Amino acid sequence: MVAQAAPPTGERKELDRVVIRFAGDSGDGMQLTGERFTSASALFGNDLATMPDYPAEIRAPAGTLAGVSAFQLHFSDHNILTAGDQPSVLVAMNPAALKANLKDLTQGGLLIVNSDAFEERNLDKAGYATNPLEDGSLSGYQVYEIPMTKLTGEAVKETGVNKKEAERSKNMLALGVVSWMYSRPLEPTIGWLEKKFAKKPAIAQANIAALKAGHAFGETAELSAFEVKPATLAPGRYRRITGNQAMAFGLIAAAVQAKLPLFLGSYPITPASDILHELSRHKNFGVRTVQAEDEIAAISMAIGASFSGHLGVTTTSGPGLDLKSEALGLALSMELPLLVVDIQRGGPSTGLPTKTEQSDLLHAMYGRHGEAPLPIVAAWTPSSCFWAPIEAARLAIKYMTPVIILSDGYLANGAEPWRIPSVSKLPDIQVRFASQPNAGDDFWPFLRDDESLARPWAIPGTPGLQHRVGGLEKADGTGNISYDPDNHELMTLLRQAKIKAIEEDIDPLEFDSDEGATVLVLGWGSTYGAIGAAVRKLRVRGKKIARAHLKHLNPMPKNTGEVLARFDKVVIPEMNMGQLSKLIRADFLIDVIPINKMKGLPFRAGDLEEELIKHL
Amino acid sequence: MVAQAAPPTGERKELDRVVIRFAGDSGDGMQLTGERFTSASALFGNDLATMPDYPAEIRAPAGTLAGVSAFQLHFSDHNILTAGDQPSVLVAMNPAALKANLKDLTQGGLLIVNSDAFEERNLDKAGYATNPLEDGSLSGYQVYEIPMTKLTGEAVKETGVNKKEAERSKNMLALGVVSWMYSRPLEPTIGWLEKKFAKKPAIAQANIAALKAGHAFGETAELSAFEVKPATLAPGRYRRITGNQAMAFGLIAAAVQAKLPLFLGSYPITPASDILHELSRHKNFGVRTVQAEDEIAAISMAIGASFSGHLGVTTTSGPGLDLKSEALGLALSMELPLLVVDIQRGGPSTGLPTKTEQSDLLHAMYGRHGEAPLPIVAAWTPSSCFWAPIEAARLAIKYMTPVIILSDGYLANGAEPWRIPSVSKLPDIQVRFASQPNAGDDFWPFLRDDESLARPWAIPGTPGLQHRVGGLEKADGTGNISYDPDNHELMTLLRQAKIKAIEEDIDPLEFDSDEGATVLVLGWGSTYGAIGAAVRKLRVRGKKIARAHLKHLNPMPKNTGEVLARFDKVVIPEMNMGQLSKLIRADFLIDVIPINKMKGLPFRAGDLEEELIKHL
Amino acid sequence: MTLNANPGDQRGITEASNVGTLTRDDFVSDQEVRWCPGCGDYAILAAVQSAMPSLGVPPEKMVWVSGIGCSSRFPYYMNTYGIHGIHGRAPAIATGVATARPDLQVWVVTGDGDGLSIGGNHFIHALRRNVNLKILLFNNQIYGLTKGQYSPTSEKGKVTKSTPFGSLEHPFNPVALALGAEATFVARTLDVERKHLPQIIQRAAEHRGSAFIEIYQNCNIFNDGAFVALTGKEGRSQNRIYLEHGKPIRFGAGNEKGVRMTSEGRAEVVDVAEVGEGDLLVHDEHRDDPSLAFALSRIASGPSEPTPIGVFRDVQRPVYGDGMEQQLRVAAEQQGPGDLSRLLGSGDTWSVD
Amino acid sequence: MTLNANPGDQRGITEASNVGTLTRDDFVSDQEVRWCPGCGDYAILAAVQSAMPSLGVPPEKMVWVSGIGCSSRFPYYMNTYGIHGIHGRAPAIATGVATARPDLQVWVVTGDGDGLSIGGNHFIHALRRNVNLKILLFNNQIYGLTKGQYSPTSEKGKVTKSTPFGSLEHPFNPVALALGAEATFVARTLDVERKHLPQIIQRAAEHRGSAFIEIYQNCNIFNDGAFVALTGKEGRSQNRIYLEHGKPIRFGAGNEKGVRMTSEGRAEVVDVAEVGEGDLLVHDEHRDDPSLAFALSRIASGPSEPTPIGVFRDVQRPVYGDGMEQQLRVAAEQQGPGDLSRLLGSGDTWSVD
Ligand SMILES: Cc1ncc(C[n+]2csc(CCOP(=O)(O)OP(=O)(O)O)c2C)c(N)n1
Ligand SMILES: Cc1ncc(C[n+]2csc(CCOP(=O)(O)OP(=O)(O)O)c2C)c(N)n1
Ligand code: SF4
Ligand code: SF4
Ligand SMILES: [Mg+2]
Ligand SMILES: [Mg+2]
Repeated sequence: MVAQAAPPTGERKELDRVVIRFAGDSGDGMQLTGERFTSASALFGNDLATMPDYPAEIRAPAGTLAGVSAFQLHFSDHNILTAGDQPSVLVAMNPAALKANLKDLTQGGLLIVNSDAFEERNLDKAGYATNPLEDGSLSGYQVYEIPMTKLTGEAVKETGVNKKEAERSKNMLALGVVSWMYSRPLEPTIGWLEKKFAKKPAIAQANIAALKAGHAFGETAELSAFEVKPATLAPGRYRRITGNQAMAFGLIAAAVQAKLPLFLGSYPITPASDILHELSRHKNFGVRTVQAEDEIAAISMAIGASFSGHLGVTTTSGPGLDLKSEALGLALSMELPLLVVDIQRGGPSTGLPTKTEQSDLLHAMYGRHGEAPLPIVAAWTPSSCFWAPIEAARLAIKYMTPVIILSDGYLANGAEPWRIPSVSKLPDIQVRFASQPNAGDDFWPFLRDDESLARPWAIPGTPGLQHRVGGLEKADGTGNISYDPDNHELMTLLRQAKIKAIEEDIDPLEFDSDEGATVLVLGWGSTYGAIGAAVRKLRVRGKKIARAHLKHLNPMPKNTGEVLARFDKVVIPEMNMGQLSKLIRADFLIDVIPINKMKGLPFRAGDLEEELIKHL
Repeated sequence: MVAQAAPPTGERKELDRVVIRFAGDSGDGMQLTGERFTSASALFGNDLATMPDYPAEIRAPAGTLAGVSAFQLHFSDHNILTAGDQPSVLVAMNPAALKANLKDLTQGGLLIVNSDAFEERNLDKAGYATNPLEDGSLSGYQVYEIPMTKLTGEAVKETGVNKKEAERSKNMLALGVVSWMYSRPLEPTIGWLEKKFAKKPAIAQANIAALKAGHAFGETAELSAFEVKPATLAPGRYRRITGNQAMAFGLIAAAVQAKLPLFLGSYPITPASDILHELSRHKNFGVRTVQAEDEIAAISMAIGASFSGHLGVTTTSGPGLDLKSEALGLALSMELPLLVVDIQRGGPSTGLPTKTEQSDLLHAMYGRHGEAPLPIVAAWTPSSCFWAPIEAARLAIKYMTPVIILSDGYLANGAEPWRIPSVSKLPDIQVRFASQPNAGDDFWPFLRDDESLARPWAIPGTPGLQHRVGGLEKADGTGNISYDPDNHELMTLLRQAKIKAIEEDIDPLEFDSDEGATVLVLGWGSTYGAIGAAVRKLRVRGKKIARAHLKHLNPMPKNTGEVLARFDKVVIPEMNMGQLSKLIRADFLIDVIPINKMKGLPFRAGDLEEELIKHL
Repeated sequence: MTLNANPGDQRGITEASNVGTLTRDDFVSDQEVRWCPGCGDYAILAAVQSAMPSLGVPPEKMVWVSGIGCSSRFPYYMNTYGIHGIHGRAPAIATGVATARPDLQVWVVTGDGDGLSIGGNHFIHALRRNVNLKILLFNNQIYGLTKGQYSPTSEKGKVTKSTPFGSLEHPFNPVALALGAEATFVARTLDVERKHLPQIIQRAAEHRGSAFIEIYQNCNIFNDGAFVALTGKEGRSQNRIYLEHGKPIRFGAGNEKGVRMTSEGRAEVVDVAEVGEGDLLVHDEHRDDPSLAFALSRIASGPSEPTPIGVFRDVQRPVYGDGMEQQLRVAAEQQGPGDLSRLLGSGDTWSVD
Repeated sequence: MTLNANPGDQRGITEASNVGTLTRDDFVSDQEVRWCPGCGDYAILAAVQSAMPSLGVPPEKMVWVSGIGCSSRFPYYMNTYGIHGIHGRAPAIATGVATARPDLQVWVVTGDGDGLSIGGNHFIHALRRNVNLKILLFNNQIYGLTKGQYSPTSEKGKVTKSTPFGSLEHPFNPVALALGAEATFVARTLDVERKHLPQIIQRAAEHRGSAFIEIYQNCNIFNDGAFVALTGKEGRSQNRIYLEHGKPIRFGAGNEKGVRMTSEGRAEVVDVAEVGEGDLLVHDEHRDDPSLAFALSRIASGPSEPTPIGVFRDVQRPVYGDGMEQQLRVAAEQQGPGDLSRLLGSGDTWSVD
């Protein structure tokens, strides 16, 4: 091993935070390596946030740029908000991984490479004319060249695994190295490997041997050693959770709190499929999941289930949401509760399926023919994906309406520590199925509650309440088909009034303002972390600024206008061309300042800081 | 016959305009009667506008309210703009027709009823407890009770038709009556009947006999007789045209002007089906029409045709537009010309299929996931449905983009006289298929024109220009799949910039203002006539007012902001909850005053006048 | 925290007590029936309503689901729970109902356009999954509601509003399509079959799993007489080939015709006198292999020649919804009923004090 | 104003001159192939590209259309015109291409999810219409691109990401479905069939109308070994039943097995020694009645037992696009080429001076 810049020796250097990125070929197990390191960091007590970066769709041939898979982790001794702008440490398992990721590494950052992989064939595939380990192009970084393949091969010799399997363990060697550098315990990973490969003990042993070898190598070679102290988090029990997992848990929790069976009709699509996968595993909660033939069938099935008294849910991403438009209008017209989860990704069309974007907001607002208003809630952190379906279910059931839940690829796949909520503190969701005629001896399916304007939910099996509903306009009250012009206007207004009624029932918009701040940063969705981090940085620089984050997009909280009016300028950062900006402009006639990014990637706090300061 | 108020005798009274409505059972042939009377009026030289009112969807049992079909005609000796607010003459063929339509008849209006139909069974079915012809409830009107069934029976005796066929001719008797009253010639109708029933001469004879009998009856019974002089229209050759017919002709004209074959992929849906029907008849123009298995297939086929060098078109209404969302995003991402025609109807969901509404504007703007901007043009009168596809095709081809064309049920089925345009004056649409490599020896399908930002259109069959396109993000220039963040941002901006570029290429917003007017009425789509008539009435009353009408909704004409800024108030009447209002507010931060109607019916000029005056 | 039970159970809904005393009127809603006078839909409605009492299912335990079309108005006239859905999606909506609530009897009414044009995919998938649905397809070989365009079952060359020069499309044979899509119960009947139709309804109701019935229905406004070869005076005896399980297939005024299977597996019409009775094909609804049923479905290329009527196939296969319930039950037994606290606290956790 | 001609003609495009000298390289694009190493898609791509030169169609006259899925990346690798469409819609997009431009040869590549799940409806309608398309369905019995959910062809009980307790769905038999949907050309082959696959491609190309080829394709990442019964060492001879027109159907290492038709029209596997050669079914691709082909499709319930490989059916029926051209031609002949002035001025007109 030749380290071009000599590593410091001796005591561990204390750091307040580290952003590390593991990058390698799709087959190199980088996601797993990142996950394990994250787990260890979480158990150690750091605050953290992660961001996987999958290669696009299909596994490209090994060694190519298209096949690079990466996982970024930000861990710290204090509360953090994002997965970090730029890694300060990059682990690159091959030339392609280096090429694809080096531009993000901070100047002077630490670069750990598998030097064995820097051979001609791989350099070629990555498009390197000369070997970067030799041509001086890495002089701006601290480089650790480690012959990982060789070291691994030696370490696993005893275990009797074949060459391919040995090769596959080199990610554990890398993990061992960084575990030593950041003093992460190996035990949790060892335990995990033993469990995972319980049926293939040789493989377990090989992986463990590689892990230990990496650790030993770190120590022997006297690599830089750092320490990131545990963060002071609110007391409680914690776990790590991704957005999609939280969404699945939130859906189950919503059903449990409403005492309804959960019914998911879904069709696989990136990055939403994991919600289907997770929910499919919890059959003991009475969760029914149907993988439908397409997205139209998926929502249609959920509508059938809702009509029958289940909490009907459908999960998808942009292209699927397009296809659900018509049926969503039906659910709205039938005034049935229904949750539609959209995990946004880069569009339009197939777009960038594995990348993130916030570009379905206006589609969620207006993407149906006719006047078809619907409530919209949006998650803002991975763990808030737990809140979103519970809140959405509460509104859907209370107001008898479909609700759209927006998340995005960044939240869906990103992870953070989550203080496990106490079930007893979850909101109770009241369901009152109709059981009696409500109009003399008759049952009128569209006789509304005065306050919520909800119609009664009468489910099949209830004697005497038989009724028929559909998408034709119906008379308010009786629910009979009606072509009466005045009734249509009334129903159109009532459907809108329902949304308006929700204003009274949701939390006001909170804002956090420095004394005397004149600029408000308004956000929604997954920009939460980046905005928070940028605002924090600005405050550290002594700037006065305010921020607020919308969790309800339709209706917006009642005090939204009032909050906006307190400030001279409203700046809205979005990962789109300014969709919330459009809504705010139209609703409040404020000349907001949009900051837009359409790169399929979250904002970097640092970039946002620089953009924001222009307006302070 | 007993006329409760004695009809004036003697000379014909001159009227400047008449609004007449024919109403009867679905089986009574009211649409046909109305059409014939309209034709005669057109040939006579009146200006006119019509509005059919079909019963909802399924033929209800004869004699019921649900089965009533009506046709309204406004004809005049001067230029008119709408089919009239309220009929001054109502022809009611049975009690249900009377009941459904009487509320619209002007006070003191003329009511012509088939008294034979006012028997117990029919009165029951219509829900009349007593016979309105006898209970004095019609005293506010001039009533002509004519035993049409009996008169018809007698008139057709000679022709040897059976009873059922005789009964069917009574609409011609009614037509004869009103033809006498308004001095319309019978000859065109006689000629038309002879042609239509060429193969069933007995039926032709029966109808003609009934027609003549009605005319004779009018004369003998000395019914009121009126005269509406021909209008002074611009010189030229005229025909009557409905919106859907004009749309079909416009599509053919666009294809002819572009020298492209026309390809229609469509799925039947009210009120758009007639465009499919009409286009299916013109195969000698090389028009290919495919009735697809659904709306998704319809647009997909059109995309395939566009890729292959045809002018791809798909026609639909709201529910179909929902279904097309995803494929529309594909066409946009592939940057192919494509016309999507949406004949709006009452929504949401199945809604009011036979009624009109303007409620798909925001859906057209935003109804696709991702950032997916598209040009939108809107027709404003039945005959302007000819302009819309020509303009849309011009933009689609020049800028290589799908274009949405909005019309609505009122325009689609309404008719007006149309000065037949000279083909030589139609715009020429330039198509330049790529024929050569454009990047050295290579062909780059996304190498753009500097000005229009259009990519080249290279069609299969052209040697050397083979290329592949799809919905994944592609590198600007080469068109290769690209996951590059910067490229995605660039492409997103370019797709938007294309729309912006169109601003320079469309007519500015015209406005028509009284000297010193401070209020602008801004409209789009089919409100054109009602707004025009209301403004005219206000001006007659000495009010100062201005009006403007948007034909391009995206982008709006470049001078739109400037025009709006000239006025203190901008009032926007729409048959929705304020969709253009939202766009104008967001784009120009103007606190516009919306006037909304969601009754499935066009505005009445009179009502609009009263609403507008509040703001003057 | 306990397993979320069936919402039916939650509401204390169990078998209604009045099942034995049900009458036709219990299934008739208060809505005015609105089809064109003379439409075949009236006869189907009457036949269906007459069959209902004997099924032993009270109206509140039935759900009728439809799409859009004249035929799809059907649910409004049934005094049961009902959904008038959107065009083509009834089988999917009904799959949701049936899978969520196996205690309900779920019927789908669809048309040849609704079920086979826009809704073709949901149709074949519902059959494949063997969802516990009964699908009645009113085949009038035309789009009625949109006023007369051809449909996927219209004969080639048909002149309609959208095909003024004749359609160019070869039609589906709905029975063959259903069999190709793995249907477990497939039958055909006619609107005018006052006795046969209710019998088939009854058979479908008894079949656990998806049951598909094609009902030839006359649209007297836009496609009058489409089935006259089967319904005309002589057609009844000459062209309706009644399929009866276990019996040789014979038809004709004097039963003089029959159906024989050729050595290449084709079902062909023969003169009984010529081939002898022993050579006739004996119908077997219950064959696991659908080839027999398929061959029968190909005897007629359309309702203009001798056409089989009756049950083509009726076999047992696991029902989608039943399998689902089974998995829920097993999961609850093995893992215990869902415990939310445990779920949220699953995986690696750590404490901060 | 003249008839709008084919845009191909407009551009002066006629048969390319180099048809005779085409090589495989003419059909290979410059795009890097990006499937998982070992994926069956590579073999199919190689086989297809090798078959292309002999079809006599230059690359610029071909359009390859796909949906979304691993398999649907195929068009990128063909140096022809191509559309990578949206999920499930390839047959519809391709119908547009083929109907607009009968001068082109149009190929569709789809997967079991793309073609039979979301795209099932377009699939059956394209076959019914007999559009001039060649549809290659890469059946790997899994969703590859979305990382391993079961598909409509996965066997029941399959444990996948979305069915951790086993899937509950009875799969489609794509060949049977296609036959039920009136397909005129139906065949099956395997990714590993280096010779058979190009032959079948050739046959499909020669068939005028829609041709459907099911290609069993190994997804070595998410469903490795799904076809091992046919591709394993012994599977090849023991379980692949090659269909050859006009020949008795025999298979097995020593040709000791055969297929016989039972008297109820079922195709069954028999020992030749037991039944005698004379009793074997002689394959006939060209039977108008699809019952024979259908019966053959039911021999195997999945690729885990003796399974027919080859052309099940190949019959002639009018082609949708040809009919369309014919109508245009007749209309232009009878009414004269379209005259816009005359069109606009048609119907009742009047003059105002
Ligand atoms: C998405 C959508 N597309 C089109 C329509 C228009 N539409 C309503 S019913 C129908 C076809 C009806 O035909 P069929 O299913 O045969 O029923 P029938 O009226 O003949 O009983 C169509 C095309 C619609 N309502 N929704
Ligand atoms: C509308 C829509 N829904 C879902 C998806 C996600 N998706 C992409 S490919 C695919 C299935 C792929 O399976 P298959 O067709 O069998 O192809 P394979 O990858 O196995 O070749 C799915 C569900 C999508 N792209 N678009
Ligand atoms: S249009 Fe035809 S199918 Fe529809 S109600 Fe009338 S007769 Fe029946
Ligand atoms: S996931 Fe499967 S089908 Fe897709 S490329 Fe990889 S091996 Fe092939
Ligand atoms: Mg029909
Ligand atoms: Mg697959």
